[in-house]
Amino acid sequence: MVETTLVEAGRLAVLQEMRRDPRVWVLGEDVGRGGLWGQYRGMLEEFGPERIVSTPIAESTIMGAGLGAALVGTRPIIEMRMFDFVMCAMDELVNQIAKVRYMFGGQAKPAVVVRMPHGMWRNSAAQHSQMLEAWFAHLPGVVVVAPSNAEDEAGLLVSAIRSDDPVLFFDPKDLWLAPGAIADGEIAPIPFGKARHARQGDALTIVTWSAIVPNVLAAADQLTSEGIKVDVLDLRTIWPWDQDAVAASLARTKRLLVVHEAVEVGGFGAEVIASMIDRLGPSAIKVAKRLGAPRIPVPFAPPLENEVRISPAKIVAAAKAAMA
Amino acid sequence: MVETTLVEAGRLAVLQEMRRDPRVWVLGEDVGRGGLWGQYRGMLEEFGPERIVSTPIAESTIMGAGLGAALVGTRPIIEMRMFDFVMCAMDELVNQIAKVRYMFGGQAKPAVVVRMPHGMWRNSAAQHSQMLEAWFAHLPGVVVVAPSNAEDEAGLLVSAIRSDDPVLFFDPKDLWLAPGAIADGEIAPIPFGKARHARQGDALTIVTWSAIVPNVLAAADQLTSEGIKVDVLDLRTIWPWDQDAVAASLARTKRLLVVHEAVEVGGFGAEVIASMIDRLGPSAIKVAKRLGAPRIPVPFAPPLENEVRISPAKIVAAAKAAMA
Amino acid sequence: MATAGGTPAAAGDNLKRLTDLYRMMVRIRTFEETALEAYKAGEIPGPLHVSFGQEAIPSGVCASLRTDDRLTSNHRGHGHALAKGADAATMYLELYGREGGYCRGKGGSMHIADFSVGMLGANGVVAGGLPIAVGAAQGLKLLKSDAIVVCMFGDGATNRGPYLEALNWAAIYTLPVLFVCEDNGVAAHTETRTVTAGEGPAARANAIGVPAVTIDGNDALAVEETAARLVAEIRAGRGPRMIHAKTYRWCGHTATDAAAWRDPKQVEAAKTRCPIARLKAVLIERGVAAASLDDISSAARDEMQTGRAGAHAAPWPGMASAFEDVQDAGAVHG
Amino acid sequence: MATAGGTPAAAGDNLKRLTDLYRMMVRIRTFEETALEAYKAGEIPGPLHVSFGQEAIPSGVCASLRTDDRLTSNHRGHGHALAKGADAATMYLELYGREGGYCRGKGGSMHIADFSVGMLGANGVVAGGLPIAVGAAQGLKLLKSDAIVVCMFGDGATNRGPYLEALNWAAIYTLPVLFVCEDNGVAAHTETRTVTAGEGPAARANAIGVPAVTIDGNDALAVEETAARLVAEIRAGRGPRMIHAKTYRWCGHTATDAAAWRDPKQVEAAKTRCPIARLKAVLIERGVAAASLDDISSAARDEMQTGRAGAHAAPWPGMASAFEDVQDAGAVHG
Ligand SMILES: Cc1ncc(C[n+]2csc(CCOP(=O)(O)OP(=O)(O)O)c2C)c(N)n1
Ligand SMILES: Cc1ncc(C[n+]2csc(CCOP(=O)(O)OP(=O)(O)O)c2C)c(N)n1
Ligand SMILES: [Mg+2]
Ligand SMILES: [Mg+2]
Repeated sequence: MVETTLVEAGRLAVLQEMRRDPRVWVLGEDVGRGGLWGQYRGMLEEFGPERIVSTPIAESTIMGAGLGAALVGTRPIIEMRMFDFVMCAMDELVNQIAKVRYMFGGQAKPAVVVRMPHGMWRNSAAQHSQMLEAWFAHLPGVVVVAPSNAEDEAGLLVSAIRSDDPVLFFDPKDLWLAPGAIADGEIAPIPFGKARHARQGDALTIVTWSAIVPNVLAAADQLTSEGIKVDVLDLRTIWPWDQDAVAASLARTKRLLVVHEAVEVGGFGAEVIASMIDRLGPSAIKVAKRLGAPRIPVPFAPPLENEVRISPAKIVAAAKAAMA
Repeated sequence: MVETTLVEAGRLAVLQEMRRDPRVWVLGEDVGRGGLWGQYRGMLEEFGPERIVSTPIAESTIMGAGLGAALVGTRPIIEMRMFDFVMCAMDELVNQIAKVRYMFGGQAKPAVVVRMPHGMWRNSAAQHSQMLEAWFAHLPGVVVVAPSNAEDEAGLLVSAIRSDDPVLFFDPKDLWLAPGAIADGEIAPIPFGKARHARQGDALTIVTWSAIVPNVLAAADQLTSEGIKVDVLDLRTIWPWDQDAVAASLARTKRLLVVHEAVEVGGFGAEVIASMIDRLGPSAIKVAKRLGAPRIPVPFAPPLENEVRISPAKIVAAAKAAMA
Repeated sequence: MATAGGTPAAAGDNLKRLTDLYRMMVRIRTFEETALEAYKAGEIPGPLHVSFGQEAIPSGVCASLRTDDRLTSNHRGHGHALAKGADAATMYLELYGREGGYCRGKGGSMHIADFSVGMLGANGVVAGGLPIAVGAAQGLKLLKSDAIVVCMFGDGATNRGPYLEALNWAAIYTLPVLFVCEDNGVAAHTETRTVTAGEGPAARANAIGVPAVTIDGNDALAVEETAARLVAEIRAGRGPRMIHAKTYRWCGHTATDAAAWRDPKQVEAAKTRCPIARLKAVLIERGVAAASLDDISSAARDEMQTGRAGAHAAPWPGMASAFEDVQDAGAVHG
Repeated sequence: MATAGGTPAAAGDNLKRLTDLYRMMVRIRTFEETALEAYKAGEIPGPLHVSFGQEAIPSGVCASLRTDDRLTSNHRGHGHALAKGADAATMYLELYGREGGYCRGKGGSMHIADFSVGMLGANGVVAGGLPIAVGAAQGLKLLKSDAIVVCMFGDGATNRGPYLEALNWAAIYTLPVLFVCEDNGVAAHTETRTVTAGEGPAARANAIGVPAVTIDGNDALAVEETAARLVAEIRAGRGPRMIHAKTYRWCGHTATDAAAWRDPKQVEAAKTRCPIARLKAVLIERGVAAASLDDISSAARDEMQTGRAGAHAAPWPGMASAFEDVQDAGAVHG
């Protein structure tokens, strides 16, 4: 294994795929200067300005141009800088990218990766902290990826770049610098729809993904130290998602807790619960709970922001409540 | 009661409120020619071009200008023509309208009504048929209204126009011409968050809203004729939504079916189920199911579109399955 | 910019080329007349946007294109598709929502695409094609192709943000794009001049950095000549260009729209400037036999009637196809 | 359009007015120097965008505004807020995220607003303020107010769609808006000229229908004089106007950005064109005593140090406030 950070793992994945396939290229603001977090550091030098394209501030066209370029056979990585700015490009994403293949009866191959660093990040306030990944599980035509660590970032990015589907790739921006490790040598693709079984236990199934995963693991470890062993499934991709793994875990634990950073109301946690209730029947489950943010915009002041964040302590408390 | 259509009921509500309050005005494409469906028929003549403002095709600015005008104390009705085009104005809706009051610590009063005719409509295909109301229940800062009949259209529109909150008003465009009736005289506001108890029964609770309601009622009537009496709750507003009414019904029936026209995966039906499971516990519920569209874009060809539509027959079948 | 006048002589003496241009216009007109009839007969579902009076623009522009050149279109795209080389019968199948249609019945009139001839799709969102067009051009450039991209849109689209963004984009990356604004003076039910400030689409394009020329879009020869010149410049790597083609749409916004607010006199006046009649007069003046032009018309009628009848008789798509073409990973099944 | 040269004489001999202008620039500079110090000391959380070198623009523009005129701002808005009349101490409270801040600690630097002086808010989205500004102007017009709206944005914003849409909007409805483009040549880490085609912001505005003038944004008197003239035209009902003010930002994009890619010589050269130093020279030439200018500086330092210290000592907002100001119907509670 090679020690690295999440941001660097992603960079190495892009680097590998750009070396492998000359049709892969990157467009977005400031990518020629390495990207806002160094995700593309050094790439302009290696690939030149036709494959590492620094763009104007023009999100609609960054997104739409990526689609157009895919329609002629290239494989763009559309860098959106922060998820919040994707709101400036929703027509291109929702009405065009997600639908062209279907509307045109299969003629179009919208093989784009849309990278959208999301979530809370150092008191960035309401317009730079959103997590709306749940929206896109509800949107036909797209794959939704939300990794939580360096290894998954790299392996899922490789899969995303090689996929013919449009892949919405939610980089967890609060974890850019989280230390991690990736395998030596070539980065292998990680399949979509396979959860990572991050902790093993029979007391409770915790389903989670993206930036909150480290907190869930910290909580799980604390619970273990108190003698409560929980199963933790990091979904990694929320469309498709690993229903089999969750159902299998639930068959043992009978107790479900879904933890996400996003607002609880209408979040993907509701989908996980409704699907499992449907699949297993209410009588097969003793408890099914969610832990997410309150339905408020993300505030700026550190203590208020902390109120919205899902801390390990909150997760421990929710897990214990689910065991009661 | 006065016999009328849903579109006319909405028109009368706007008319009443514009006569009552000179700060209320309308902006959107073609509104000076009555709007695409006659929602604003005759209003240019009465109120003039400063209050019935026909705009360029510029959704970002239609939405954003509405907000700006609210910030100086007017009360705009932002007509978006079709929900799908809201995708061109998502920054203004999601990052600005929904957040200004909070971000500015309460200084801003974004008292806008955003009218967004949504849903399937006569083989309009993927870019003119979407229902994504679930997204906005997940978005802090907004009220989400989705009426299903003339009376609710009128009463909820009056409430929306008088509300200081931003209200996302989903007109059910397939039902524009559905006949209905409204009370004589002044149209009274209908409060947000109160479901309409549309059918009474103890066998099953059906929760629904918007364009699919007539089909649910047809199904309920058929079930009644077969001796199965179901409770039907038309939520009318999905944020806030009437959790008490649903819980009370479920306490009697123990069986829940949520029916919506939108895609089932990640739809608001999941929220209804997850909330009720949380509130009542899985053991208090025998069955909790959803019936929504498959996760595919809306196809054009009539037989394929019908495959996506939720027919009364499908609802009857789902209800019977939930009773098994 | 100056208005480029197209004189018949300047367009060259190639009668075959002019006749082909004429044929394409007649085919577009006849295609849409036939579609409108079928629509009124209740055979075609969904919205239908026809373009009577605007046929010179796609016909003239596409005359200079190669099959591997790409084109993005808008909601009013039948003429664009035909001119780019799409097959009328397959288009009818799509309009009818039948098996074998261009989109397997999943798109309809507003989403016709034929990637095999470079037609990258109509679009239900005004200005939706602009970002796609510039991206397609960027992709082609990356692939070292010398194909170009034509981007068709209406005057209404020039008030939406993507007009600024996409033109700027094409200019800064020196992309091979021909922007074509079909200015019929109206956007849905609103006269565009009432919601458009400044000197109009060409002035905006020039200021953004895309050289633009305003022409009479009802003069097929002027369109053809201008397009030929600009396509050559673009293919030579000189960057994007724009044609602002003035025209008039005889009909309402959709097949069900009578455009009752319009003064009928305006429409009658416009019909006297019919691009097909104008080119017909030129051809006859140049000695083409009236009978051979009639043949073109009757061939078009046959082609379209056959297409219509075939579509009307064709089977619906199988139910399984509703679940196909969504996505590979995470696809659902019916 | 021509570049308007502002000569000191043309700006009038009102020394008080010039001194006020100078004082505002000094206050903005000192506010941000102090904020940056606090940021580096770890006292201020979140992103911080300072505007060293650009102070003449908000100061000059706002000199002609009334309190009931409105202003929309962008991510780099401290100067805009101060010039519009916001209180420095309350701004510091917000930067620190404390109780009593303009946004009750919920917004931070990027969302400062003071509706009581017509400051309708900074904005975290580039070009986000443009549609809001034109709508505010439309609302004021409907209310028969003669207040106007100033819309501040950077050169980077002129490549986003709302630039086209909002300018067109203001022009067609003859709205009272003064657009002000603070052109510092850079958008985040990219030099704007590398991603902007054509003749730039003013040419685009003129083509869209908003008369625009390009000026030296480091010449406070030119800014003040131009704004005074345009504000008068706008208030007289003549419709929107634009100022394209050229300037240079000495610092990186955010407080943590060293802008290492930039040639330090460029920055040094820019500092020689410091707008504050330039106006200071004019004032001294006109006989203002150096000591009284020093007084302005030390008063500003006192004001800002007091504000900073007050904010640093202020309590955090109560936890309940996290759940307030969301919405009335359907509000959730902590
Ligand atoms: C973004 C968006 N807004 C509104 C519409 C509804 N609409 C469809 S066509 C049209 C008018 C377009 O006018 P123009 O671009 O001039 O094309 P024309 O119809 O005249 O050919 C409108 C408003 C849409 N499809 N997309
Ligand atoms: C829509 C959007 N895209 C990208 C960003 C990230 N961003 C913040 S400021 C900025 C540069 C803005 O440049 P300019 O408008 O010239 O203002 P300046 O920072 O130079 O004052 C960028 C790209 C954003 N906030 N919003
Ligand atoms: Mg038009
Ligand atoms: Mg700048």
